Amino acid sequence: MHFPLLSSLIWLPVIGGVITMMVGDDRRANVARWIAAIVAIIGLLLCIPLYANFSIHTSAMQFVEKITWIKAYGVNYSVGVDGISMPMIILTNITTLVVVFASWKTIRTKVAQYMAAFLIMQGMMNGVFAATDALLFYVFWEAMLIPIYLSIGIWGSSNRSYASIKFFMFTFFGSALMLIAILYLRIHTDSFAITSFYKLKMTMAVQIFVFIAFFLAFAVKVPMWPTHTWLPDAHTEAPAGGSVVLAALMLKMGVYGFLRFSLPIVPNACQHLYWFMIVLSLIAIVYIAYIAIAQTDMKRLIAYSSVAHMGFATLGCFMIYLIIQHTGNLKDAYMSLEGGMVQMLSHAFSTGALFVGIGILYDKLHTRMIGDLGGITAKMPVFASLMMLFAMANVGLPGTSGFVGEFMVILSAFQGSFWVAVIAATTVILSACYTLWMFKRVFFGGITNPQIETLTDIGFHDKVALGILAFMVLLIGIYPEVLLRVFHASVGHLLALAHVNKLP
Amino acid sequence: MTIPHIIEQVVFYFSAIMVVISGIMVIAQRNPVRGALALVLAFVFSAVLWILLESEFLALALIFVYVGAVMTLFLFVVMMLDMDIEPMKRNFVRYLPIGLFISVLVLAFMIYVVAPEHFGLSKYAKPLHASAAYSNVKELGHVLYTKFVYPFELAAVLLLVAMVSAISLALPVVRERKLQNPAEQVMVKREDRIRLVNVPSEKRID
Amino acid sequence: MAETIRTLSLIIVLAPLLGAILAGLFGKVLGRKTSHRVTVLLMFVAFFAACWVWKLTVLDHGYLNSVLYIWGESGNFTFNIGFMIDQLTAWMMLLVTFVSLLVHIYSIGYMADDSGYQRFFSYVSLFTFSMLLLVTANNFLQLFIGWEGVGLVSYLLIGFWYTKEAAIFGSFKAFIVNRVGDFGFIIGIAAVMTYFGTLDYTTVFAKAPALAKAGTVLAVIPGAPWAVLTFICLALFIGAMGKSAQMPLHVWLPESMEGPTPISALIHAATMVTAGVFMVARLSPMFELSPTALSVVLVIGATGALFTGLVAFVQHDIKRVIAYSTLSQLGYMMAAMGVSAYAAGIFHLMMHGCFKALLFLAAGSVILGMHHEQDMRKMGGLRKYMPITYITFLIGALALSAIPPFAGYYSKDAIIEAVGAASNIPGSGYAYVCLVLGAFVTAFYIFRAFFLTFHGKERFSAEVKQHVKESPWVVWLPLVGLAIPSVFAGAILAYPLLYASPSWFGKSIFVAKGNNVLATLAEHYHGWFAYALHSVTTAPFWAAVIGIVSAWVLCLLVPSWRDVLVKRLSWIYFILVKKYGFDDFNQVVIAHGSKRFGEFCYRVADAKILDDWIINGSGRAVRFGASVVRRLQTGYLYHYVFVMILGLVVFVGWFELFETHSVLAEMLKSKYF
Amino acid sequence: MIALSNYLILGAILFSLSIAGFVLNRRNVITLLMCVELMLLAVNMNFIAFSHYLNDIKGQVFVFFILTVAAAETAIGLAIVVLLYRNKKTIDVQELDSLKG
Repeated sequence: MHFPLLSSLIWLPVIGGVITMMVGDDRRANVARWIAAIVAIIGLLLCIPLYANFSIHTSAMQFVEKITWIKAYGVNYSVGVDGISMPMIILTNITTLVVVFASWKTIRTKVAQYMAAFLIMQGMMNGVFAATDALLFYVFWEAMLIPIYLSIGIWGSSNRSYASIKFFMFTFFGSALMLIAILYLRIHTDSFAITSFYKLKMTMAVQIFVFIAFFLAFAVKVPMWPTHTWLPDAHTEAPAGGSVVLAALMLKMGVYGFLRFSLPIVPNACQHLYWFMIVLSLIAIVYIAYIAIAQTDMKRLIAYSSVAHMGFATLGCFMIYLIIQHTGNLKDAYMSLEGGMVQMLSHAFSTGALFVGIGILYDKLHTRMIGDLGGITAKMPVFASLMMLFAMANVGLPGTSGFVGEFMVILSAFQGSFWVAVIAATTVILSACYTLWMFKRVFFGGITNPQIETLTDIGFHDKVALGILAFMVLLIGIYPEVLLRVFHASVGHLLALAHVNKLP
Repeated sequence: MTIPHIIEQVVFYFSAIMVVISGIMVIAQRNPVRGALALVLAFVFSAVLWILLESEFLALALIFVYVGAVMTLFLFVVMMLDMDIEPMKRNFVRYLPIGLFISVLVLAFMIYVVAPEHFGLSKYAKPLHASAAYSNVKELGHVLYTKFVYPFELAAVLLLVAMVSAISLALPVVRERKLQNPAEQVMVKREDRIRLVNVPSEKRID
Repeated sequence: MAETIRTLSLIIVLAPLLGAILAGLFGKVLGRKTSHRVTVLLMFVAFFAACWVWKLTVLDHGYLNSVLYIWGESGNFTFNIGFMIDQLTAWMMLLVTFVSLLVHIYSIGYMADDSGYQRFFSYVSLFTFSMLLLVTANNFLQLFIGWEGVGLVSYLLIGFWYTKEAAIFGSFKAFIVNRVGDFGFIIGIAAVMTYFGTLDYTTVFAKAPALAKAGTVLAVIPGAPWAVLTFICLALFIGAMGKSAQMPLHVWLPESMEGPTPISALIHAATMVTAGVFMVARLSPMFELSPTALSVVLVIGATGALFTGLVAFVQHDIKRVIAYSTLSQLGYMMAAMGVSAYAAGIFHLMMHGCFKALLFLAAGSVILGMHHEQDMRKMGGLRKYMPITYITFLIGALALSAIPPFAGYYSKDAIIEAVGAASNIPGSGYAYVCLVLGAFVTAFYIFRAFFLTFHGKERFSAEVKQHVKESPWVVWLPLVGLAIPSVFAGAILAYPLLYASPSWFGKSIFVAKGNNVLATLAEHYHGWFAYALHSVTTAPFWAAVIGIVSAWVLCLLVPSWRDVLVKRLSWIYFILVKKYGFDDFNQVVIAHGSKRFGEFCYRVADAKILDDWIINGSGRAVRFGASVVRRLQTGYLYHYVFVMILGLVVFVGWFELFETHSVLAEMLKSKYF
Repeated sequence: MIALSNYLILGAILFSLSIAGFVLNRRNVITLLMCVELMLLAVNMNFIAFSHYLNDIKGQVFVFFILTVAAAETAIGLAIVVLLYRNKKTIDVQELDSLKG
């Protein structure tokens, strides 16, 4: 019996969150902050053995733990990670630490509850990515909604109740259908283990229904056009930490779901409907980018750019069918899938950092409107330099993480179809347009607003938060193999599963 | 037909008719005190029927617990609440047809189901009377404390909870201390504290 | 030897990066003086190492192609970071480190009183690093990384004075236009990956002929297949057009002049903008296989060479004149690429790097002397105040106008003759005419600028006059440093680079058998002096002379003719002032159009139809339905009970009356009853 | 001999009487509670009859628990009625419509 690493990663933050909540009063806000920081740091430290002891040569689940949970229905508390979920868990823990530090100064009311919400969310997120039992997955998936819903509803800005309800309705609508699909699969396999779902043979009609049920759950989370409209509202109203978690983690759950459920469980339906997913991804990449150009609110702009960037992740996931159809070689499709996954992680870092930055500005200036700002570089040079780095990562400049995913997806898309690659590559221009346009207006130019005159540069905690993200952005940008090597075995396994003929 | 059987039938039909009559009185009485008393009557005759069915313990429990405790509680409450009975009479006639219709419909269905062709003597003969040594209390106690001991304990807990909640619900809240409410103090608006009064100026005294 | 080259290359590439990190992250701690000392020292180290590498490769025929580390691996594909050091790379490294070193030194004086001093040095060093990454690449990925890296630093440096509206607009425009080029570039790389399965130069080059022979086609539009190599070359060339500012993606370069002048010299004249030219030369084994692509390169290059030069006629800003001149010269280089005279193009690139940097730095010296005044109409007669600047500017102007025996003559004349000799390529006739006319245009605009600045009446105010003086030594030293190669390098290097066989480029440039125009020219080359004398019999020389003379006439002798000309040819003047309408077109149609389209998408499609009608609409529909159904909720207990009972009755009735195998019937049959 | 169906029919009559009570009663909540008691009585009657005729003690155990629950329900129900009266000064069902949508 080895040390239950994954369970610690799931439950330690939850316990930490409960302890933080018990601190209660805002008079002891600093105590709450420090407890939260310590718990988050322990979470991150636990990731070190996770990465170090992870074997990159196998696609099997590692660090497996299995306890019977509800015997009568065959539900197990079973967790484990493979090359797809392990990076996501590390991402979760990094993000939480960033959120704790980024919220250190900006959150002043109900601090303990705020920190607790994010710690509990961290635990739930780890659970989502580690669960190998479908019902356990579903439980974590839904449980995680509660803290984020509360964080928008309580610490959000003026229109928060609309945004939080909209967010909740959207995501819940999708996941209800997912539950139906899971139950259907459970009835026919007699087991809740996700791996047993992989073996179930289904007719095409059934596969398509299961696909649609999963699709709605995951597409809302990603979010894919046209289910994306909750995202700008949720981002705009959420506090900085909430935005970071939304962008960095929540959206990833959608793509993770596609990888874990849709592709291996209903491969024939995916093969049948891949063009549909590709079209939606391309719409997200181009159309949403144009929408981002028209934004006047920084958070909204970044939110739309998230949708566009996640379009690459989904494109990478479903491009595999087109590539293999074209070249007939499974190995050619690796790059597409891995590119999509790198894009997911890199988007988490760059967009998360941009949201932290906007949160800092909002805290100081109480506006998110691009038109109200200008010339911030003069007053906050360190902050501006860091933001420039993240903006460039958002643009997809080589040397930053944003480049790796886009590059790999475009390159592999070309193997499948010339026009898909061309349309996807327009992001090279469009992302530069909206990101740098915003950057130019906010950070450069003369000081337009007397309040900006009074600004001072960011403090220690913000530097830590942004510094962690900057390190990750550069690390993945300069040496992506550190990430890619983790993927290979699992991606190969997934690709094989995604091409099994499961028609009876 | 032997004598005991005739007695049994007489007792059954008499009690059954009395139960039905007192049931009608329960729903038709305008005065709730009388209604409660009618209900007591229904319970008493039900107990008779249950004894006929050889479940002595429950029959007695019905009298002790229901008539003795629960119905007394009802009467207490009815009398404690000072209700005027007069306005409550209205609309009784108006709803009578629909009420009768529904209840007759339900009754018809039920009798259709439990009619003698399904549950008659030809199907279920009356079981033999128990021997004199048979003790219903002992028999019931035996299963209650062995097989059904967990539900029994739960029932006990349920009663406790019911008692606590009834007390806490009905206990009048007495504000003994004068407390500050900081939230209220902070949220106070100007209008809550200041009232501008337009005082007419006094007439000049010439 | 390979090991030495590898070590040296690492030093060359990493020294500027180290400088950038030191000056950038620790600039505050180090202070101004230490910052510039550190970066200059590291730059000098890089330059020295570059010289050494030059010796090892060009003279000793060393060669290196090695992988530094595996950047990423995915399925069948491997991405490396590695060096390919051959003669072409060595020359480029030499040029880049040389100009960069001088610009570093120059900036000590030029940026002396700027508040962003350390930041500036950090950027310049970072730029050098990226540029070196670009030229040392042994694969397309690293090429692209360097390519984007220089783009980024260019963006940062154009917008260096970030409070200046024109500067940040210029930087934004530069980045976006470059991105348009990168769009083509990345598609080209994707095509390379798809058809070659790797991004490493050597493998790609080795496989290219087979691919060309196989006649693989790519159906871009169904029914109109393209040869794959042509497609790849053209897509990559779009990237080159962006970076090397070829028409119609040239619009960003004039705007980039809003940056500090040393930057204009280093990035927007000597090095970065020539990256496209370098790329085409580097990829010569691919371009050689696609005559279509070469023709396109030739025509676009030649068009740029003439027409952008013309715009310089009507510019008043001294830096803009030189910027348009850069555009024009880049056109020459591209034209050389188009006729497979890669060596001539690269040779011109290097010479141009020297004399154009010289011109920019000299212009910067003038601007510094005039206290950041760039309008030539407010200059004049500076000759006696700034003698060193005057002479060096003159040398640069002569070199640019290709007057023998200055450096520009040997490179530019070779290009024009090569284009003239390569009559078999479609478009070469048109290109030749453009280039010869271009020689006149070049000479005219640069001497117009020269006369307006240094000769004639002093048109500046008395206040300025008081402190006009020669710039400090850190400023003029680099001028001299650049003036020396501008005079002599052409004569010295022409033979070994262009006509010798094997030339100093060795095998780093590939020219197909039938395309070798330089070999035909070599037959007529008999030493540098004879070649210089030979000039009097050629059209370009006389075109240049006429250009100089007419500039003299119009600027100094009879200035009134200028106004007559403007009046007579007012429509041409209008077109030139409007720069052929590219800027207006971009601004109105593309920039505005995109914004309008985006707003339409947002306000109508997204916010109105999707969000308001469909999503909030479904919410409203539920609310409306609820408001109707709500009336059932009377709040009366007996209503609820009534409905409950009714439901029970209906339920039981349903089973009893309509279901033949009703649940109750089943129950009745079961063993309990 | 009394057939099982007689007891069941008596239970049914009691049950439908209490239903009629629910529908007809527009008066006070207490009468409603009494109707509930009547309904439970009907149910209990069935249980005991079945228990007797099938000779299975479990039916009586059920009745035992139903009595327990009914007692608890009455206690809480009456407490609520008292509370209701204290707050609203009425227990007239026609005036208790705070659930109105």
